[in-house]
Parts: sequence; C-alpha cells; structure tokens
Amino acid sequence: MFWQQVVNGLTLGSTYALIALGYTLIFGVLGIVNMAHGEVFMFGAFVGLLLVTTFQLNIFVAILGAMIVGCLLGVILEQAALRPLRRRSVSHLAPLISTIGVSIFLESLALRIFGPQAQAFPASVAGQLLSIGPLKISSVQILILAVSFGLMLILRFWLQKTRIGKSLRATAENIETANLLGVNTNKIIVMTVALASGLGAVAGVLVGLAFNAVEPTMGVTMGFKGLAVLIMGGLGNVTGAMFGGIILGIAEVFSVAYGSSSYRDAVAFGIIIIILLWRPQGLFGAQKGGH
Amino acid sequence: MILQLNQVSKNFGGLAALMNVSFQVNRNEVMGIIGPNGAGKTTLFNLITGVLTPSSGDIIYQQQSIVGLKPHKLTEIGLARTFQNIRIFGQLTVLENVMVGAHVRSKAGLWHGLWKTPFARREEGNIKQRALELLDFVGISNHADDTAEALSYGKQRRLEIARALATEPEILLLDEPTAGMNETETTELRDLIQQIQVMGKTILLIEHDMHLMMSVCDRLAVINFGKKIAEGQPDQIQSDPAVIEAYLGKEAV
Amino acid sequence: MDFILNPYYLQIVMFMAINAVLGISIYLTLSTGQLSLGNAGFMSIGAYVSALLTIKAGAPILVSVLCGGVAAGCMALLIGLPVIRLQGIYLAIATLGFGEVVRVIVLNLKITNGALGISGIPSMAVIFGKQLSEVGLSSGMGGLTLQQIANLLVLLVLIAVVAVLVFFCIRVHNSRVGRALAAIKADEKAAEVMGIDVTYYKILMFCLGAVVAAIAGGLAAHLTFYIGPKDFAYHRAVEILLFAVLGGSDVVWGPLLGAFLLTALPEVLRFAAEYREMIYGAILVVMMAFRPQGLLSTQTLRYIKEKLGRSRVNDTSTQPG
Amino acid sequence: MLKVQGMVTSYGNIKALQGIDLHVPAGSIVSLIGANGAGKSTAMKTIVGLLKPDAGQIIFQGQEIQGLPAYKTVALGMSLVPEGRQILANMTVLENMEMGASQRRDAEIDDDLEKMFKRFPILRERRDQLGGTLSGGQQQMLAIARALMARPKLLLLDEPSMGLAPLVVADIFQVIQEINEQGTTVLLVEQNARQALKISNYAYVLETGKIVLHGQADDIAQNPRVKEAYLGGTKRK
Amino acid sequence: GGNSASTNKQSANTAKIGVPAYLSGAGAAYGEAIRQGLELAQSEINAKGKIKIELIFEDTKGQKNEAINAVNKLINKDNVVAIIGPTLSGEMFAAGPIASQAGVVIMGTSTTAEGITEVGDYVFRNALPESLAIPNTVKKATAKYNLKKVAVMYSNNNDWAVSGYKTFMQSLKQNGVEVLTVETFADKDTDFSAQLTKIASLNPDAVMVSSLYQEASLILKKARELGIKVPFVGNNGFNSPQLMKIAGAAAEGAIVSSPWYPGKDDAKVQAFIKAYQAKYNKAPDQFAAQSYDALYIMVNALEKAGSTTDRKKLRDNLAQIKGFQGVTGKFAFDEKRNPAMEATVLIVKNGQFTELK
Ligand SMILES: Nc1ncnc2c1ncn2[C@@H]1O[C@H](COP(=O)(O)OP(=O)(O)OP(=O)(O)O)[C@@H](O)[C@H]1O
Ligand SMILES: Nc1ncnc2c1ncn2[C@@H]1O[C@H](COP(=O)(O)OP(=O)(O)OP(=O)(O)O)[C@@H](O)[C@H]1O
Ligand SMILES: [Mg+2]
Ligand SMILES: [Mg+2]
Repeated sequence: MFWQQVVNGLTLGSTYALIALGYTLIFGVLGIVNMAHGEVFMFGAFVGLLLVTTFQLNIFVAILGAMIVGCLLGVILEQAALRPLRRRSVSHLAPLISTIGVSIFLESLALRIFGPQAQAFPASVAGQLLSIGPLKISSVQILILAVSFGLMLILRFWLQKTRIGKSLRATAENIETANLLGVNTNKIIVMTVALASGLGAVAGVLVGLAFNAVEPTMGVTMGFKGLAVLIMGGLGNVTGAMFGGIILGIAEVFSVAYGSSSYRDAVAFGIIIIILLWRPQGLFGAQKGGH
Repeated sequence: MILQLNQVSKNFGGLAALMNVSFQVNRNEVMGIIGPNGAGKTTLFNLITGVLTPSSGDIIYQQQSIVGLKPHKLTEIGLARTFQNIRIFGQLTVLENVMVGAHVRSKAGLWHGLWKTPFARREEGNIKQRALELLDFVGISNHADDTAEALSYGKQRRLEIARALATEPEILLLDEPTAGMNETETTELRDLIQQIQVMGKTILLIEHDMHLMMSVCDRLAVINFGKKIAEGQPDQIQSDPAVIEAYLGKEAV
Repeated sequence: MDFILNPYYLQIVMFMAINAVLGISIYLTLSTGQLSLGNAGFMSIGAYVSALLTIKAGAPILVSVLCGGVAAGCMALLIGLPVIRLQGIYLAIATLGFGEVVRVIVLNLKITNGALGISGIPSMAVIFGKQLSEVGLSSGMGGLTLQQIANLLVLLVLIAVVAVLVFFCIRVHNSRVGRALAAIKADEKAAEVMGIDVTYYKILMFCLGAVVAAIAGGLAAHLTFYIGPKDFAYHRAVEILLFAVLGGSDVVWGPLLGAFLLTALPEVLRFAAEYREMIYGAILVVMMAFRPQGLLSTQTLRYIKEKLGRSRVNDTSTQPG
Repeated sequence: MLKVQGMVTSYGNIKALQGIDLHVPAGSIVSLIGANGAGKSTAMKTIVGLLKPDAGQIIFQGQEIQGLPAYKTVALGMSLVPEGRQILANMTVLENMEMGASQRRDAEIDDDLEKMFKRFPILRERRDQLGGTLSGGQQQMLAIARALMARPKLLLLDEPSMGLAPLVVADIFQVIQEINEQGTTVLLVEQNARQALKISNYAYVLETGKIVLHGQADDIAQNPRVKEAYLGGTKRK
Repeated sequence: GGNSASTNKQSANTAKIGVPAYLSGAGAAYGEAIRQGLELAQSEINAKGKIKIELIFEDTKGQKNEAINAVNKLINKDNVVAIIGPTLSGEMFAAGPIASQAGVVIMGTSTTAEGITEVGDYVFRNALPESLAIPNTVKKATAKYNLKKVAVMYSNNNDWAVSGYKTFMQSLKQNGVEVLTVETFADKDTDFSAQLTKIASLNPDAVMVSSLYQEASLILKKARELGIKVPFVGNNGFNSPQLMKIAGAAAEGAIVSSPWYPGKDDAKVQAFIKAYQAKYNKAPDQFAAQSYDALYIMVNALEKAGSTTDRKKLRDNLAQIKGFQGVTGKFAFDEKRNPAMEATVLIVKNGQFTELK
C-alpha cells in the first residue's frame, strides 16, 4: 500500500504543480496573484471536453484547442482587469479584487453555457490503466507528471537564460526601469498572461481527464490548492511550484493513509504554515535583495 | 567617549564586508567615515543601528553593549540615522514624516489618543510645533503638507535629516547626506551639521565630498576593503599616503 | 419607517451592520499593511464560542459575544507571534491556512456538531422581545408590534457597535499611534529605525482585528439562529477583504462603504436572476478599473469635507434656521 | 540631435516644468543645472518618455517623439542613467548589464561587456552578486555601465557622480568625455556643477521649472549668479 | 407591504409560491433539478387546474445568509403564500425559523437532515429523512450480501452527508456489522485514491458511502480501478441517473434506498419521466421528482384551504395531507410534518436502477 500511496501522492501533487505553474508565471511578472486562474483552468477543461465530445476531435487536437482558447482568455483578462490598474500608486490589492471579479464572472458564465452538471470525458479517451507490479497508475497521470516536470524545466530555462525571460523578470521587478532599458513591458505582460492562461487551460483538460469530472466550480477548489502551492514553493519560483505541489500532494495522501482523512486539509495547511515559519519566503523563494 | 566599536566584523556569505574594525567616537564630536565605494561604510552604519547584526565583535554605546538590540530600541536610547538610498514614508505628508520621528520621544498611547486627553492634545501640539521647526531648520517647511514622494530627490534627503533629528538623538548617523546637493546646498548643510553639533549632539558622517569632510569633521576614520586603514584629524588623514593611494587620489589634495 | 419595518429590508440592514464590523476588522489589520485572510477564522471562533456559551451555559448574549472576542484575541496573540514576520501575500496565505485549520477542527469537534452546525441559537430579537414583554410591553407601543420593537432594538444595538468602532478607528487614526501605524504601512524597516516598535504594533492590530471579527461573528450567530462551518470558509475571508479593498482601506469609511455596497448589491441585482453573479463580477472589475485605490481615499474624504463645508456655509446664508 | 520646445510637464496639478526649450547638438555635451526641485529630473524623464508632457515638442534626430513610451525612445537611441540608480535588485550584476542591451541584436554585446568590466573592474568581480546588495557607489557604476550597454546615440545622465568616491568621480567625468569623443551625445544633470561645466560645451540653468539662463559652459561657469547659487558662492575658492 | 398593487392585479386564483434554491455555485446542479421539477409541475397545473401557480425563484448560492435574505424577500416583498425550498439543510435551519415566525409555510424537498422540522411549526418537508431510508438499506444489504465488516466513507463538510453517515453508523451497529475504517472527503473533491487505496488494503465486504452523486460516481470509478469489487451502499445522494452516466460500468452493484424509483411500474411515474425527458432532454432524478411532488402537495392543500392567500389556512390544511399519490409513491405528513412514506431499495444493474429483491 505504501508505494501505491506514493504514486497517488505524486499524481495528485503533479496536478497541483501544473496549476501552480500558471500562478507562478503571472506572479513572477506582475507581482499579483491572478485569482481568475482557476476559472481559466476550468474553461480550458470544458473547451477540451466540448471538442472531444461534440466535435469528435482527437484528444491532442482538443488540448491544442483548449490552449488557444486559454490564451485568448488570458489576453482578454489582461486587457480588462489588469491593464487599467497598471498605473502609479495603485494599491497592490486592486488587481486581486478585479481578478476575483473576473473569476466570479467566468464561473457563472460557465454555469450558463455548460450547465451545472459534472461531465466526463468518454471512456475511450480517458486513457487506460497500467499495472506496474502491484502498482496501478493511469496513462493520463503519467502524462500529467511528465508534462508538469517538462514544463518546469522549460520555464526555468526560459526565465533564467533567454532574453525574453530576463526581460520578463526585469518587468517583474520594476516596470519603469524595464521600460527604460528598452523592454516593451505591455507586450511582455500580455504574452505572459496569455501563456500562463494557455498552460492553465491545458492543465484543465489533463486534470479533467485524470479525475473524470469537469464542472463549473472545479476552478475554485483546484485554484485554492494551486495558490497554497504557489506560496509554499516561493512566489514566482518555477521549481518551487513543482516541488511545492508534490509535497502538498504527498502530504495530503499520507495524512489520509496514515492519519485521519478528516484532517487532510488541516495537515496540508499546517505544513504550509510550518514551512513559512521556517522559511518565510517559501521553499525556493529568493531572499529579497535590498540595501 | 560615547560609542565604541571593538573588533567588529561582518560577512555576507563568503564576502568579508568588514574585518575587525575598532574605533571610538567621543561625545559631541563630528566623526567622519570615508573610504572607497564598497569599503563597508554603510554596512558599519547598519551594524551600529541594528539593521544588521555583526558576525563578531562588540559595539558599546554609553558603557552598554548594544549588539542584538532591535533598531527601535536603539533609537529610543539615542541613535538615529538617515539612509543612503532614501527611505521616507512616501504616502505620508512631509510634516507627518517628521512627526513619526518624534514617536520615541512621546508617550500618548491608545488610551490617550482615544479620548483626546489634554495630555495627548498638548503632546501632539508640541510634536507638531517641533516638527515644523525642524522642517524650517532643513529648509523645506514650505512643503509641509505635500506628500513626501512628491519631493525632489534633494529635498527628500533633507526630510530624512529632519526626521532623524526629530528622534532627538544623542548620536546622529548621516549616510551621504549631501548626495544630490550642489555646492551651495552642501555648504548650507555643513552649517546645519555644525549647528547640530553646537546643540551638543554627536555626529557620525559618511561622505565622499572631501571639502565638506575636511572642514566639518573633528576626526576621520578611513575604511578600505573592510579594514580600517587610518584614523585621525583631517590634516593627518589628508596627508596619509595610504589614504591618498586608496581613496583621495593625488590631485584631490 | 415602513421601509425599515419590513423584515426583509431590516434583515439586509442588519447584515450590512455585521459586514461593516467585519470591514472594520480587516481595516484594523490592514492599517499596518498586513494582508490577513484569517478574519473569517476569527469570526468563526467568535460565533461558536458565543453561541455555545449562550446555549450551554445560558450566558447573556452580550457577555458571550465579548467572551468570543476575548477567545479570538488570545488565539490571535498565539498565532500572531510567529506568523507576524511574514510579509504580504505570504501572510495572507498563512492566515488563510489558519482559517482552514480552524474550519477543519470545527468540522471534527463534537461540541461544534461538525458540518451539521449549531441550530436553535437564541436570537437577539427573540430575547429582546421576551424582555420587553416582561416589562409589560407585550402589546407593543406606538402602533408597533412587540416583534417590531424588538427588531428595531437589535438594529440599534448593531448600529451602536458600528458607531463605537468607527469612533475608535477615527480617534486612533488621528493620534500618535495612528501615525506610527501609517509609517509601518509605508515602510516597515524605516519605521523601525525611526524608533517604532513594529512587532508590537503589528501584533496589536492583528489581535484587535481578530477581536472585532469575533464580535461580528458572535453578533451574527445571534441574528440567524444557525451557524455552520460553511459560513466561515475561504469565500468569506475573501469577501471581508473585498469590503476593504473596494471601499478603500486608508480611511475607516472605506470598508464601511464597501460593506454596505457589497451587501446591498446582490439584493439589488436579484431582478437580474441568473445573470446576477455575472453582473456582480463585472461590477468588481469595472470599479477597480476606475477606482483602483478603492472608492474612498484620504483625498476624496478631504474633497467631500471641503464640499460639505462650503455647502453648509451656503445653507446658512440662504435659509436661516 | 535633440530639440525640446515649450515642454510642459506636471504631476497632477503641480506644473513641474513650465515650458522649457533645450537644444542638444550632435556630438556635444550639454549640462542642465539647477537647485533641488528645479525640475531637472522631470525634464530628463519626460525626454525619454517615462513621463508624458502636457505640451511642447521633443524632436530627436528630426523625429517628433513626445509621448512615445520609453522602450521606443530607447530603440531610437536614447539611454538614461536614472536618478537613484534604479538597479534591478533581484537580478545579478551581469543580468542587469545584459538588460541594458536588451534591444540590441548585434554580435558585439560580449565585447561591450568586456569593455565595461575593464572600465569598472569591481563589476567583473561582482558579476554574479545580486544588484540590490551592491554598495551605493557600486550600484551607481552599474547604472552607468548598464546605460552604456545600449550603445546610445544620446546618453542622458541624471547625477552620475552621486555617491561615488573622489577617485571614481574624476574617472566618471573622464569616461563621459571619452564616450563623447567616440561619438555619443550627452545631456548631463549634475550637482557637481563645477566639474560638469568643465567638460560641457553648453549649459542651461533651470529654476522652478523654467530656463533662466543658458550659454557656453565657460560663460555660465563665470556667471556671478551661478557662482552664488550653485558653486558654493564666494565662500570657497 | 408595498406590493399589494401587483397582487391585486392578479386573478384571485393565482397562488404565489416562492422558491429559494441553490441555483449558482457548487451545488447548482441540485438546485437546477429542483427548479425543473417544479416548473414541470407548474406547467401541468396551470394548464388544467382551477388554481394557477406563480413561482418566484431566488438564488441562495447555498449560503445561509443568502437564504435568509431570499426568504425574507419572498415573504415581505413578494408576499408569497408559501415557500418551497431551500435546498440545503443548513439553509433551512437558518431560514425555517424566519418563515415560521412570519407564519409562512416553508417546505423543503431535499432537506433530509435530522431535526429540520423542529425549528418551527410552519416547517414541512417531503424529502424522506435519511433516518428512515438508510436503516432500510443497510438491513436489506446486510441480509442479502451477508455483510460482516465494512468500510464507511462520507463527505464531512456537507451537513446532510454527515447526518447520513451518523445514521449509517447506527444501523450498522444495530445489524452487528463491524466498521473497519471511516474515511472522509469533502464536497467537490475529485481525488479519492488515498482513501480507496487504504480501504482496498482492508478487504471489506462492502463500502458504505454518504455523499452526493457527483462524488459518489467518482468514488465508484476509482474504486473499481483499484480493484475493489464489493457492493457500494449509498445514501440518498446515489439516487440519480447521473451516477450511471458519470461512473458508467463502475456503478454496477451500487445500492440505495429511495422513494423515487424510475423503474416503477406505475403510469404516473412513467408519464412524469416521459414529460420530463421531453422538456429537458434528460432523465429526472429524485430532486426533480420530489420537488415535482411538492408542488402538487401544495396545490392540494391550497385547494382544500380554498384560498390562494391565506397562509394560516394553508398550513393547517397542509398538515392534514394524507394518502396523496405522487411519483415518489404514497405520501402523508406525520404529526411532526415529516413525510410518512415507503422507500424501495434499489441496485444498479445493467446501467439501470432495479429493485433489490
Ligand atoms: N546583503 C549583501 N550581500 C552581499 N554583499 C553585500 C551585501 N550588502 C553589502 N554587500 C557588500 O559589502 C560591501 C560593503 O558595502 P557597503 O554598502 O557597506 O559599502 P559602502 O562603503 O557604503 O560603499 P558606498 O560608498 O559605495 O556606499 C560591498 O562590496 C557590497 O557589495
Ligand atoms: N511624483 C511626484 N509627484 C508630485 N510632484 C513631484 C513628483 N516628483 C517631483 N515632483 C515635483 O516636481 C518638481 C521637480 O522635481 P524634480 O525631481 O524634477 O527636481 P530636480 O531638479 O531633479 O531636483 P533634485 O536636484 O532634488 O533631484 C519638484 O517641485 C517636485 O516637488
Ligand atoms: Mg554606502
Ligand atoms: Mg533630480
């Protein structure tokens, strides 16, 4: 049972990581927590589902479609809720509220369009179950694990080493200075939000596939966990998001397996609080430079 | 003697920013600290004011070790500073900035504030009066009601000095107070420092402006690569070959 | 009068008052720049403690509400000491985590009755009614029924609580302590070097916020007969924050206005039926785009005061008496 | 190269610049001096596009640029060393310098990096240290190096000597002259007016948002009013 | 009340009924089913009846305070004669006393927790309390499958599921069945692998689950994936066609007891299913069936009361209802205004609910 629980924890954790990556990316550039990310994730799941069921498309095409819709949503989100706030001396809380507004809007929009029922991907695309020795793991879960790890590596490289990545970090630190150094900050920001949202949408499809339920409120629950992971790993840190996700997943699963399942969330958040007390900047967060 | 540093060191990771620095500051003197960029002067200030804790060594203020005391405690017992990279309260008005400085010298707590007791009212009045005087002293009283972030760079520096003075310090630590001021303004500041000295305060001053330092300081300590390389009266320092080599340059003298 | 006597409107006004108290609680913590999402958790402590005290121990409502406040205050002190050094969003999530932990514990405790919640909490209106009839007002007075008088009394109590808190906040804001808080909010490090005991003030405000939130919780419990863990989940924490950010967190009137608007808005939007939520979300976005600093700020307040001052001058000149 | 006409800039309802005219000919060094709060930094920021002017024209190499965002003026060949340094605190020294060249696509970036390191050896030594942990003077050097990495046609310097040790100050003015000789035009704001005027061709004096005096740098340096107000009057030297 | 003008305009035989329901948010699926059941009944009643029904829906978002506001509005602004709803037991605990105090009938169609009707004299429900349904199921399943040791799972942040869990534990004790482990989860959870892996290692004879169908179907799916083949005994929440739709083959062998049995050989039931299918293009679940019945029960009482506005009369007549024949079977209110009705134990076979015999 132990190893099966480890597998359970890993797969759960990697879905958390997948969502947290999107949060991290946006936080990394804009320094804000995009509260609508969970809903973009949910929309992505629905778009993927629709493409597979109504339009009978291949699952990979559906993922691509979801990604495109996610990017578009990201662009709209940026224009409507973030750009107007990017002025001097705007409280850092303002974007929190406006993205909450967007999230409420999107959730209820989804309720109108897709209905409140949970829906599932047809069994044919849900992927089969693999048995490795006594362990059972589904192919979708392996996919998720691979995708989140892959994305982490790519994003890390991209942020640290590429020119755009550096511009992005410069923008994150100080928009005015970045501008002064010749960075088209607006473009960078739109691009990042679109990218993060696209990734969020893909995550939605994958998680929808893995757990077999797509419904309008899935964004809230998963988004909440993603947020926790974001903090645990260290804001804006890609590696942190990955490991934070896995730690949270394993912690949750083990608290069920060897403790009491009714304290699952308390254990999870307890761990986060302890980690923060030990490292106030998160597991992988950098100590702020400052003189 | 009011302040004494004993073999103070500070490391940042592998970098030794300060190594076994010792000197002492006498009551009511203006002591200058000079040295090349990155020598460790600001770090020294950070150690004295409790912003950083020394890796080793001891700092003694009025016969009492102050290592490990919180910054606000240090302010309470009489140390005040300005920052090299200005740190004013941008959203507050200029006057309020200075009044914040008077915090440690006033007592009205929640209770008094709540009932606006005569005591609290009187105290507020005094603080405000004093703050306005200090603004006048540094020459920005016409900006009293502006938000502090709207001040130009040079005026923000003056505000910092006024705010530090409002804490009624025994020792005032000024980190490059004339950065961003022209020569005329610097001269004004020199007068100001001298006035503060006349008021009986001790001043610790970091500056790269040698004219100012030579004319205002009673004594100077020179730091290079984290080590004290010289200490003495301005004219001694000025002619010290090691100092000329490391810091002043040939033609500056 | 008719308007306020209608139980529907009366109830909304009562909820406004409760939310106003919550708004003030977050205003208090925000006044040192701390973003706490734990106030829903403290609210639940207040609600449960006071509900249990009245039900199990038969304590008078006022006493039990105050006890709830004290309990939350102690809790805040306990977790505040380690947590207070976290900054910004880290603090927000840690306190949100605290709220979740409280919720899970409430779900698992016997005395709180888990997810089933506590029902049959004596309501203030009922108790006031009883007391009124004891003093011989059983048939009502001045064309009002007993129940209506009791309801108005409840409203009066709530308004009094809000008024006291507002008074408190304004006085603190304009005092030496208020200035220290503003300095901490602007730059913690610099404030500390200026001689302000940052930790002390931060914990003080964190605890005060907790106490006020708990009082709101206690009052709410005695308004609605029933409390359950759902009432204090994550959405509530965010809602409380919304009051302050939407209304503006610089002046105490901001969270107050935010609480009023956000309580009224869903009711006003009832006509829109299934588009209600969508409109609500859109309004949040639009408001932030136009007033990102919140509806009320120090400047607006100053402006309003000037205007009022002027119009008062005009008033007296045109219509004496 | 740069022509400013009737430039007005305000913060809210405070007019910080009340219609100023400047002319910076190609290949020259032009100084802008004035007391604290005169509007020097405001003028610099408006020229590069960090602030939007309310009125007036800014013409750079024959092109009207008022209102263009900063990243576009950088593309056109301007580069500002801002007041207060504005180092990217959480990026390393090297990354800060690379960011300076963010719009360049040529192959000589590495050569330029090498040149900067030669000019400011401390930066090479600290290339992997976070910008925010440098000392004040080190940050100032980094800010200058970073601006130069853009290979600007017009370099705007807002108090470049601030916080630098005497030896380095002398160096900096030398560097400015050198860059100028290599073909870069310079607009300089300095509190160290004596030194600034020494290396400048032309100078403007700004007082409360207006140009009150301008002329050849030597003439300005001799002007009694200037001496009184900015050069320490007659009290010294 | 300021709304009298509009009331006067309506013909005297129109009864206004308020419906506070969980129409947006996590539980919107249940609110929607309730709404559809009511609207179907309304259209039938209005088409033929002497009494016309006007339904006023208010969203409660599943939140207590919203429910209070909605009920207050319906009573004091819309002047409804009765209320059907709210959806959750927790909402009823808060809103029931208010309606009772105002003297307005409030009838839950899905509030199955214990003690609901005790909050006020005007509080009714036609939802079969779990305390009646579950013992029935447990008894039958124990006998049929010879259960010795079982595992129990429930959603611990859902008042109604917790109440169901408590009843499960009681009945298991009464039947002498050992409980190996109790595992909890939360509404809207999607990952149950940890709990089920643990349960699988304990080899129970059956698993008892108290939750809504959405979690139930995901649990079933995961359990079958992990190789747990034993029967799953559920509470009321299992009773939805969505269970089979989401869980597919994994739903086979799920057991639940319910007054609502779509396979019933009864003209009324089949006609309802057909009409519902035609109108909404999906099969009705018990939420829809019970709210459908609720409106008919209400109309029945209104007719007997002979008034569409007299709230007191309506209450007294409603309390007298006996022998009403609805799609959920024969129905009466007991003296505590709880339903007295029969439940059938059902099992999923070949993707259909069939009676467990
Ligand atoms: N947090 C830190 N981490 C790493 N190195 C640091 C840190 N803070 C300071 N340093 C280094 O310590 C040395 C001393 O810095 P300090 O700021 O004290 O210099 P300074 O004498 O004030 O110089 P300046 O005249 O340029 O202001 C510098 O080399 C600096 O880069
Ligand atoms: N953000 C701001 N908001 C409002 N007013 C401002 C702001 N920044 C500057 N000002 C005002 O604009 C005027 C010009 O300021 P500026 O910074 O350009 O002066 P400066 O000449 O660079 O002074 P210094 O030598 O002190 O740097 C000053 O009166 C200042 O108060
Ligand atoms: Mg320094
Ligand atoms: Mg300036």
